[in-house]
Parts: sequence; C-alpha cells; structure tokens
Amino acid sequence: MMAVTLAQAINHALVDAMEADPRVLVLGEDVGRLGGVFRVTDGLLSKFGEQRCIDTPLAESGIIGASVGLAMAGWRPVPEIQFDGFAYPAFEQIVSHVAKFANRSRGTVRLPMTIRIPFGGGIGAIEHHSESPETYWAHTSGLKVFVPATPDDAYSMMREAIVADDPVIFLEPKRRYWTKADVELPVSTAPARQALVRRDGSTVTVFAYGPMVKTALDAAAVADDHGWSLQVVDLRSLSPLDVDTIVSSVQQTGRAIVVHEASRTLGMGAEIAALIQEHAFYALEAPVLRVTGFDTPYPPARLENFWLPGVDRILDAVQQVLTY
Amino acid sequence: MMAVTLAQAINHALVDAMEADPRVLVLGEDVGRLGGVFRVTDGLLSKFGEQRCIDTPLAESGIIGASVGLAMAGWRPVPEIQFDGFAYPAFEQIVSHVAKFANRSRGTVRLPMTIRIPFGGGIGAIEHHSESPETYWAHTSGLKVFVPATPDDAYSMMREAIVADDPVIFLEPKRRYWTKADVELPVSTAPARQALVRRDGSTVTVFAYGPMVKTALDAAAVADDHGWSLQVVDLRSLSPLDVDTIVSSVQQTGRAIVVHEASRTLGMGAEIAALIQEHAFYALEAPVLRVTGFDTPYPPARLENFWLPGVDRILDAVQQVLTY
Amino acid sequence: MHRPVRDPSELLPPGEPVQLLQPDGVLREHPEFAPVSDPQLLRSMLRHMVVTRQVDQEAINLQRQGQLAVYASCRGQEAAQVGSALALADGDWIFPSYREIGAAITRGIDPTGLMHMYRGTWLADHDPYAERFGLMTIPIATQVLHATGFAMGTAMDGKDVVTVAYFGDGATSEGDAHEAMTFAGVFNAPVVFFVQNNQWAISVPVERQTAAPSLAHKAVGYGIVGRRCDGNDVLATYAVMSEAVERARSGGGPTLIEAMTYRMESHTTSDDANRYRGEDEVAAAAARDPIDRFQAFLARSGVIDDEFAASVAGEAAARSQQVRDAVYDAPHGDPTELFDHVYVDPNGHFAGQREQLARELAAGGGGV
Amino acid sequence: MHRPVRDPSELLPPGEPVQLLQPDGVLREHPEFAPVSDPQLLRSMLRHMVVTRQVDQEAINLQRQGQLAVYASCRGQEAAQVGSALALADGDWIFPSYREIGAAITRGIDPTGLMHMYRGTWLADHDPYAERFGLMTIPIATQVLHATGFAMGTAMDGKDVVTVAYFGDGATSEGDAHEAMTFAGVFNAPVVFFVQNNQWAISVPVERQTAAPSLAHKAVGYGIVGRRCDGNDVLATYAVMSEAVERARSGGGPTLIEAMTYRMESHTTSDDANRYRGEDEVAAAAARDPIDRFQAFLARSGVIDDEFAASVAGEAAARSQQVRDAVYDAPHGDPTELFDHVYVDPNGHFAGQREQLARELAAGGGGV
Ligand SMILES: Cc1ncc(C[n+]2csc(CCOP(=O)(O)OP(=O)(O)O)c2C)c(N)n1
Ligand SMILES: Cc1ncc(C[n+]2csc(CCOP(=O)(O)OP(=O)(O)O)c2C)c(N)n1
Ligand SMILES: [Mg+2]
Ligand SMILES: [Mg+2]
Repeated sequence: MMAVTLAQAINHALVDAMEADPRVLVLGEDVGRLGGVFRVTDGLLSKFGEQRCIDTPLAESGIIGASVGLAMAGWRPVPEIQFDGFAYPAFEQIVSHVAKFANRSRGTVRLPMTIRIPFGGGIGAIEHHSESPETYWAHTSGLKVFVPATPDDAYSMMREAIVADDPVIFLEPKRRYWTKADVELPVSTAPARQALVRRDGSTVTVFAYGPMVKTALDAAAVADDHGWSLQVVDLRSLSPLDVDTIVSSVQQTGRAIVVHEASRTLGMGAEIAALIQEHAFYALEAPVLRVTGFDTPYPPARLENFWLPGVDRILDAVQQVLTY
Repeated sequence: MMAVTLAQAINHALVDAMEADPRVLVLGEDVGRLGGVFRVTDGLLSKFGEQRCIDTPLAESGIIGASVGLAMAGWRPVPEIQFDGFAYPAFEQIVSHVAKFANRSRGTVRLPMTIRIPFGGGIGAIEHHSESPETYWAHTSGLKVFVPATPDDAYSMMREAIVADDPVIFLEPKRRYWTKADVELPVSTAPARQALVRRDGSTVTVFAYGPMVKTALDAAAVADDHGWSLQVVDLRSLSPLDVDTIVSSVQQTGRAIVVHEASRTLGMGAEIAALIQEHAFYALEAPVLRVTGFDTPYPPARLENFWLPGVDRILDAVQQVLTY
Repeated sequence: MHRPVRDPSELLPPGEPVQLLQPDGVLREHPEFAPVSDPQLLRSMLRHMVVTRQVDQEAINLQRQGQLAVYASCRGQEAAQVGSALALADGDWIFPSYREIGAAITRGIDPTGLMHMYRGTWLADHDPYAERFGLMTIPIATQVLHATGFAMGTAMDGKDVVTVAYFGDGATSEGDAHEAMTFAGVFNAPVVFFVQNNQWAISVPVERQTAAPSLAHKAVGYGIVGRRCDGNDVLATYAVMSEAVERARSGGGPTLIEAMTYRMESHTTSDDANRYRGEDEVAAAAARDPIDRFQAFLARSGVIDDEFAASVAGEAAARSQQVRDAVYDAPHGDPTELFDHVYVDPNGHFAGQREQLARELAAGGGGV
Repeated sequence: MHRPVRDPSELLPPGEPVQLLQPDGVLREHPEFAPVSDPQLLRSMLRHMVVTRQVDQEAINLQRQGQLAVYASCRGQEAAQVGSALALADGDWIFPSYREIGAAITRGIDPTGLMHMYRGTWLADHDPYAERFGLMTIPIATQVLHATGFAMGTAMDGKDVVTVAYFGDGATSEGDAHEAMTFAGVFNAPVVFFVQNNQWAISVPVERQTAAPSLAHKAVGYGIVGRRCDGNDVLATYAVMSEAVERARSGGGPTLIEAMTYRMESHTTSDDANRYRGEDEVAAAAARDPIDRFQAFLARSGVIDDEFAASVAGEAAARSQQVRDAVYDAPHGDPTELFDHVYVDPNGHFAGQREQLARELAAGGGGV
C-alpha cells in the first residue's frame, strides 16, 4: 500500500498500459519533455521514447485527427487535451469521426482511443481552464465517457479505457489531482459502467461524479448532524449510464438530487432526472433536484466558489426534497 | 396574402432586415453567387452587393471568427453554416467566444450575430447533413437558440434574432423548407421566448419544435380517432425555454411527451422532463416520456425513416402515458 | 523522426505546372520529367480513365432515377485520379474525399460499395484494410489528418507504405488541412497531399479560397515540397506523383501536389452549376479533356488499336452495368443493424431502444 | 475587395531577419530599412520598454504572493511589443494574446485592468473600444480571426484603421491562424499578423511546430507578404512593422511578420522552464537583451542622459506601485454580477438562479 494522488494513479496506469501493450502511445501538447502541465505523463518520454510519447504541434484538431490515423494504423493512441476548454478545436474530429467511425464502417474500423481531458473548476484558474463539457460528449452517440473520482478508480478506469476498443473520453477531475489515497497498484475496481454506492443512506440519494463525489460525501457527513442519511452514488461512467443502479437507489430512498459543476440546463442532472421519473415514477416522493453550476459562463477565479456547488447548496436541496 | 415556403420566408426576412439596417450582412460558403444550397440567400448578392453578401473561403471557424471581428467593428453579421454537421469546426469560436464575449467584457462587447444553421434529417441526405445538434448549443450559456416551425415564425423570429444584441443560433428545419403557408409579409408573431400552443387538447401535452411540430400535429389528428385529445406545444426557443407555458400546459393535461429528432440521451427531452417534474410534480399523472431519435449516429438515408420519430412512435408514447 | 530545415528554393513549385502531353495529344519536352513509355501501363491508364468515365455517368443516371441520394461526379478529373493512383504500390494507402471514384476504380475496388454510400444503403460499404482505401470522407479536409496520422503510424512501424490524402482546392482553406501538413512536415511523415484543383468548391472559385500564387506554394510554409502538374495530363500527373511517392518512400518526407484540372459537372447532382459559371469556361475545359488527348496520343503512337478500344469500351459498359445491377432497387438491410456497430460493448439502454424499433418494424412502421 | 495574384518573390521573406541594432548596441546598415532618428520617439521606445519590464516583474511578484492566479511574463519580448505597437497610429487596433502587457503599456493602457484578468477579479477588465485593444485571448490563435474580421469590417467602412493580431510561434500551428491568413489574403484586409517567435510554446520548441524554413515563409501560402525582424531590436521591429502598417493602410494588404525573440521567463508562473531547457540557451538569449542593447546605443549616441534614465526608472517604479496598489487584496465584486452581462435580455430562469445565489450569500456561503 502506498499513498498515491489521483494524478500519480493515472501516470501509473499509463506506464503499466504502455508496458503491457507496445501499441499504446501518448501524444499531445507538452506531454513529453515537460511531462504534461499536471505531470500526468511525467517520465513517459524517457521510459518509452519519442515515438510513444509525442510532443505535438499546438493544434488540437491535429492531435485528434492524427490519432484517428494512428489508430487505423494499428496503434492505440491516448491523446491528451491540455485543458477542458481546448478540446473545442477538435470537436469536429471527435464528433464526426471518433464517435462515428465504427458505425460508419459497420464495425470494420474501430478506433481504440482514450482522449484524456483534465476538466472542471475549483483550482483558481483563468478562463477556459475550468470547463465542464461532459454534456457535449455524453450526448454524442458513439463515445464513452468515464470520470473517475478516486485514485484507485483513476488507475483502473484508465486501464479499462485503454484496452477498450470503443473510443473513451476520459475526464480527469483536475481539482482532485492531488487527492491522496492508500492504494496498492495495480488495482482493479469495478467496471466503469457500474455506478458505485460510495456511502449508504436511506433518506435521499445524491448522485455525483468526478470532482463532486467528495463534495457530496462532505455534505453527507454534515447531513448526519441534521439526522439526514444521504446515500451517495458515484456515477463513474456518464456514457453509458448505469440506469439500474440509479433507479434502484431511488427506489430505496424515494428522493434524489444530482450534483455537478456543469451548468444546469441540459447538464447530466437533466438526463438523470428524466431517467428517474421514467423508471421510478411511483417511487419518487419529491422531484429530483439539480445542484449545479449556474447557467452562466464559468466565472472568474475569485468568484468561482460562489458559483460552484458546495456543501451548502447540496444541503439546501436535501432540505427541499425532504419538505416536499 | 401569398403562399410562401419556410425557406422563402427566411429569404424575405433577410432582405427586409438588410434593407432596414445597413449594418446587416450575410456571409458563408456559397451564399452569394449561388444563393445558398437551399436558395435561402438567393438574390442578396445582386441586391446588396459583394460587401454585404460575402462568399467566403471554405472554413467554418473562419466564418464565425471573422464574424466576431465584424461584429466588433459594428456590423451585424448573419453567418451561414451550410449544414448542421459543418458547424463543428467552428465549435471553439462559438462556445469560447460568441457565447462568452458579452460576459467576459462585462457587457462592453456585445456580439449581435445570428448564426443560421439548416438542421435535422428526413431529406434523404448523405452523412453529416442531417444532424440535430441543438443540445450542444442550448447547453452553452450565452447563446440563444431559436427554431421556427412555420413560415410566419421563420420570418418573424429571424427578424427578431437579427435585431437582438444577443447571439442567436438560428436552427432552420431543413425538411420543412418547402412547407408552404399563406402569410402576409412582413409578419410579426409572438416573441421567440414564448412557446405557443399550436393545438389545444386535454389528454396529453406533446412538446415539439422545428421539424417535429408538424409530426406532432399529424399525430394529434390521428389521436383524435382514438379519442385522445393532444395539446401540441411548439417550443420555438430552446434557450431560453418558456418554462411557464411548459408547466402550465402540463398542469392542464397531467401528462406530457417530448418529441425531437436528436438522440434521446441529453436531448431537449431530458431538460424538459427535468423541468416538468421539478415544477409540476404533483400535477404529473405519468412520467414525461421522450419520443426521439435513437442513441446511435444518424442513420444512412434509406434507414432514416426507421430511426426518426414519426406519428406511430408518438402515439405509442401517448398510449404509454395514458396507461400509467 | 525529424529532418533538417530545407532551403525554400527546394520547396517552392517551379513556375508552370508540369505538362508532358499537350491538349492536342502531342508530347512536350520537360527538363525534369519524362513520360512513361511502358505500353502496358499506358494502356491501363486509358482503361481506368474510360471505365471511370462510364461508371461515373452511370452513377449520374442512377441518381436521376432516384436510385442514389446524391452523387459527386469526377468527370474531367480522370487523369488526375488515375495518374496519381497508378503511381502507388499495392500496399500504399489512399484517404479519399467523396469524389475519388476514379482513384478507387484504379485501385481495383468494386465501385458498388462506394455507390451504396451515395445510395444511403449504409454510410460506407467497403473494407478499408482490404482495399487500403479509407472511407469516403464528407467533412471537408478532415481525412487529410487521418492520412497524416496513418503515415506517422506506418513509419514508426518501419512499414513500406506511402499514404496519400486526396482533397480539393476548397479543402485547402480548412484548418484541418493546415494542421495535417504541419504535422506531416514536423514528423516527416511518408505522405503525399494530392490536391485536385478543379477550380471550384461548389460555387466558389479557387481565387476566393486563397490569394496565394498557387496552392502548391503553401508547401513552403510546412517545410515540405510543393509541385504542380497538369491534372488533365495523365502522363504528367503520373510522373509528378511518382516522384513524390518515391520521396516519401525513401524517407524524404511529404509533398504537396496541386493537380490543375476542372470539374466538368455540377458540384453534385443536387447542384446547378449554371447558376454560377458560364458555358465558355466549361467549353474551354472540355477542349482540354484528359481522355481525348490521351487517346489521340496512344492511337497515333500505335500503343492502342481499334481492338483495344473496343475491349475497353466493353469493359466500361460491363462495369457500369454491374454497378447498375448491384445498386438498382437494392434493398436496405435490417434497420436494427443501426444498433450493432456503434460500440463493441454497447450501452445498456441500447437493448430497450432496439426492442422499440423491432416492435415498430413488426407493426409495419417506418422506412423509405 | 480583391487583388491580383502576386509574384512569390515579392512575398517571401528575404534571407535574414532585419536587424538594425546589433546585440552590442552598434547600428548596422541595412539595404532596405533605416532606423528612426527622432530622439523623442527613441526615448519613448526606451521608456515603454523599461516600464514594461518593471511592471512585468511586479506582476510576477504579485503572483508569487498569491495576488494573481497566474501570470504570463513578456520579459525579453519588450522590443518586439513596444517597437510594433509604436508603429501604430492612435486609431489602429490591436488584438492581443495573453502576453501583450508591453503592447498594452505602449498604447497607454492602464495595466491594472489586464492584471485583474490575471487576478481573476473578472474575466477581462478594460474597454476595448476606448483603448482600441481587444480583450486578452487565451484560446490560442482564435483572436487572429477576430482581427481579420475586424479589419474586413473597418475596410468596408472606409475607415483609416489598421488592425494587428499578436500571436506566438506555437499559435501558427492552429487551424484558426491559417483560416485567418486565408481570409485576410482573399479579402485583402488591412491587417498585420505579428508573430512573436519566442522559440517556445510552453515546453515545445518552435522546431516542433513546423518544418518551414521560417514562420514568415507561411505568408506566400496566403498570398501575403512575409517579413522577419530581430524582435529584440526595437529599431528593426519598428521599421519592419511601420512598413507593414503602411502597406495595410494604403490598401496593399496583409503582412505576416515574424519577430525573432526569446521568452526569458517560464511560460507562466505555473510553469518551470528548467524541466525542458538549458541554462546556456537562456544565458545566450540574455546576452541579446533588448533593453541593454538599446540603452547602450542611446547613451552612446547622446539621446539619453542620466537624468532621463532616472526619470524612466522613477516612472517604472511608480507604475509598478500603482499596479500593486490597485491589485493587492483587491476585493471581488458582488457575485450576483455573474448574471448581469450574459444576455441583454436574460433567460427567464436567471431570476431563480440569481435569487438562489443571493440567498446563499445572505447565509454567508461561498467565496475564495
Ligand atoms: C466541413 C465542411 N464544410 C462544408 C461542407 C459542404 N461542402 C461539401 S463539398 C464542398 C466544396 C468542396 O470543394 P473542394 O474542396 O474544392 O472539393 P471538390 O468538391 O471541388 O472536389 C462543400 C463546401 C462539407 N462537406 N464539410
Ligand atoms: C486552443 C488552446 N490550446 C492550448 C492552450 C494551452 N496553452 C496556453 S499557452 C500555450 C503555448 C502558446 O505558445 P505560443 O503561441 O508560442 O505563445 P507564447 O506563450 O510563447 O507567447 C498553450 C499550449 C490554449 N490556451 N489554447
Ligand atoms: Mg474543388
Ligand atoms: Mg512562443
């Protein structure tokens, strides 16, 4: 057992995946000599050489488009997009090709790519470095979207993403990069498609993923003092969603809230609320409430904590669903 | 009164807007000499000249990025993206700039742009020409998203979009371009932010927009035979949504379904279902159901009618919400 | 993976596009390039061009009869496509746009699969690995990046593969074309960028795409070699392409080739070119027809005779008939196939959606 | 709006970057360009460079003290920024990246507003119209398109405005830079593309951005003029920029200028350049310092004396202090302002969300 941060866990996963399969390579801006702006690819260049850890020109569509070609040539690319807000230049390659190639080609051309994107706010960054773009990806058929919340999951889900023949958008909760846990690596947690109950509880279910899982657990601890028993479910995969676990949790508690940093309108909370009322209509004692970032662009650093969902906003929602 | 198609109505709106305000200009691929692949910009070049009807190089990020600059220079650009699937190269300019400039600059820099995008399927086109990308835009704070369903609305909402100082994504239901109606132009319909009840009914509310409004009305006609009275609400604006009208309709009928071509997961149906259960929890007699395209990429032309929601799929959902 | 910075004079295209065969079918001396003389190869050039033209015409007919959703003709571009594709070895790869029926036919690919894309039976219908021919690509210029990445990949494997990206004059304006040539230059990828400058991007003439002296001049900005050829001259195209392929194969890096040609038909069958270009221009281009000039040359030089001409005509007719037979009223597949390929490991809710579709089908719903 | 195709020889950058002042502070003859001699202008060049350096240093200090979220230093690039910005008329416009503190200071802009962006008080904090200086832009190369569109717009209005896009060597790889230069060439927009080639894009050296002989060679691919200058030589930068601005102003179209310089600091305060570059390289660049050389030249030629040096030092100190005073522990505004600017005509549900935030604030929630 050793204490590893979430960032280190991903680094280990990359190393182990590259050792296990000589076709795995990473590419992106500053992934090589620098080891990535978050050091997630640290050491890969010296360990695996210039061909398997490629510092690319500054061009995101280029990174993803070239990865499509590399995948067709039999490689298993793990491109990095440096920050959430910089995946947008690659949107066409991701949505029109990465997501659609397998279907277009009747399964003949599979693109086993894992697109790594550090995402989310809370680190006091300047604009475009704190986006939560998961809706864009999860709405796009043909992509899988994995979001780990803990170091062990970060390791295990990354290994799973890399061996998967489906393209995966791997969203790394950057404000939890430095979260430590005692983990024995390699570790294999549940498959990503399975949501996990992180804390049992009977009064209200709180659905969260990535950076908000810790926030939800913090809220649950405080809620105890109010006599509210929160069940915290970590979604882990946003596409596919584990509808069974979601529904069965609500069938136990009868009340649910969804927490995410992304803006409310058409955020994951919308989909989860829609699914719950569809599949557990009679179990619901109150509407599913959404505890989210506001429907404005991400705020400047000094205001982000007013914007981001925190323990208080969660407890407020808990109170609301309880007084229904 | 004269019979105008939806495409002609938009053409008239552009002409009238350009006559009313010398700062309005259109630009895009093939908008000039050709008059657009759907002839929506037909005649603008000869009427307003090369400066106000600009055939651009083949580069969508260029079209939108240059439009940002033109707007800053005091113009009121109406860029055209030739087809839904070709807005993706401009995603960064739209999401990181068009949507965010006003907020970033504390309201100092407003970008009064109307981005025209023919969208949706049903015309037997090849790949990338039948996409329903509205979620991408409606989830993005800072954009407005208008979707007319009828020629009069197409005219009126286009005029409204062009004079608005907020950036508007104007989605044109391409399979309804040839829909005719007797309209006296100029016409001013309700403001876009208002959803309109297109058909009164008491059993179930059907929410639709753009191309699906007609399909919903067709379904309502058939439903009559079954003794089901469908209320059809045309959303018209997807951002903002007219929550009051949505909620009050469900408060009358107690049952609702949402129809759209876009894939189900995180489609507009998710947001509307989430809003309804939040604001009309006790009024709901059944879950809000979603009648949508499937969660796969848009199919090849010969299979599109199996994929797209039609009257049968709507009536199936009506039956389901009625038997709850 | 890298190479030293080159002298710009090596990279810039020489003044005039390389031409070896004049529009009147007479050979022309060139200081650098010579025409191929192997009669076998010359005959096969003609055969592919003639077959292409007829299959292309058949596709237009099929579209007019409602059998294809749309079709993008390559009429007038046969020399560019056939000449370039013939310069490739069997193991080399092509990443096409949507107009490369001629290149496909040259590579021996059954055009039926490609026609199914235009019919809308499925989104694509051939095996790229078996044919070493990528899927036809509609989003402009995106395939240029795939070609570059693919070439980077084969080079790392030490494979003897040259990759060619086909794209149009309009496509050179897109960011993806730029990023692809940037990557290719930096990583010295064994790739050829083959631009068919057919003068038009739908209704937009090439002068509206760029103010550059030529499209080939863009090469110097990527540190790669730029070349131009008369794309209606199959001999020149073959010669210039062969040089580029050899450069790539021997580790000399990418080349950008601009083949000057002309789109004789409307952009696609949905387009009406009369709205934006004059008949004079089209007539002038017709006088530079790639097949006429080559046929005249071959006949005069005795490489072909009437018998050969007849056999080629027969083959062209037969291939066209095959396409027609395969495509005409071809049924679509089982619509539930829409759920089969999206994921290896499908999302959970696919099961429910597939059942819904199956129920609708059982009830007789949907369908064109 | 259009212009005839040019001869490539007009467009290609001549062999060596223009240098008028050597690193040792001695003037150097140039066949084409002469240094400015107006003592007033020379002094103001120095003043802006010295002020820039000190304000820049103050910003680094402020960041170290937790007052700024991050900061991107322009140390070493003062000549490039000051020389280029001084070549503009008052009505001309600049579209900057995030590193143009020097250009801003030269234009007389209070750097405090820009610092608030780096502090995170707000996302931007100056009025572009008042300052004719666009918002600092973080998504790489996107502002290059804004500059081009803006220049198209002012040209259509017949306004006497030249627009300059500032961007980095790394930015030249992005599709947006390509599309911007493509549009500018086609529409003959009065815009100057001013690239500060500071050799690095975070940890990636410029050789990894392109295999081109130089960044300025890209110009020919857009039919625009390419020029290079020693960006650590304020006289050369001013001269080359003046020529380009004059070209744009007189309808001669865009110019791409590559100013050769060096990023002396890490990419930003979050970066550690020691991880990827050696001390030798930085020391060599320091020997080419833009301020040292210019100061030596001015002193020797008697344009400045000790008194002037003292007054400049005083001004630099005062401006830095102003920045510090304005930024240090500066309070953030009312968080409900987050709802104020997004739309002129806000979405309906804003009211509810704003109330929620107001409630949370009343309960003492949130905040850094
Ligand atoms: C990204 C994108 N934008 C727009 C289109 C619509 N479109 C299809 S073909 C075409 C013109 C292409 O011109 P060119 O590259 O010269 O190729 P050609 O058709 O002449 O072979 C356009 C604008 C598209 N397919 N993809
Ligand atoms: C689209 C985009 N991708 C990536 C980044 C992250 N990033 C910020 S600065 C930078 C390097 C820029 O290098 P260059 O253009 O040379 O400018 P310099 O920083 O040297 O002034 C990168 C990769 C970004 N801001 N935007
Ligand atoms: Mg073309
Ligand atoms: Mg740089």
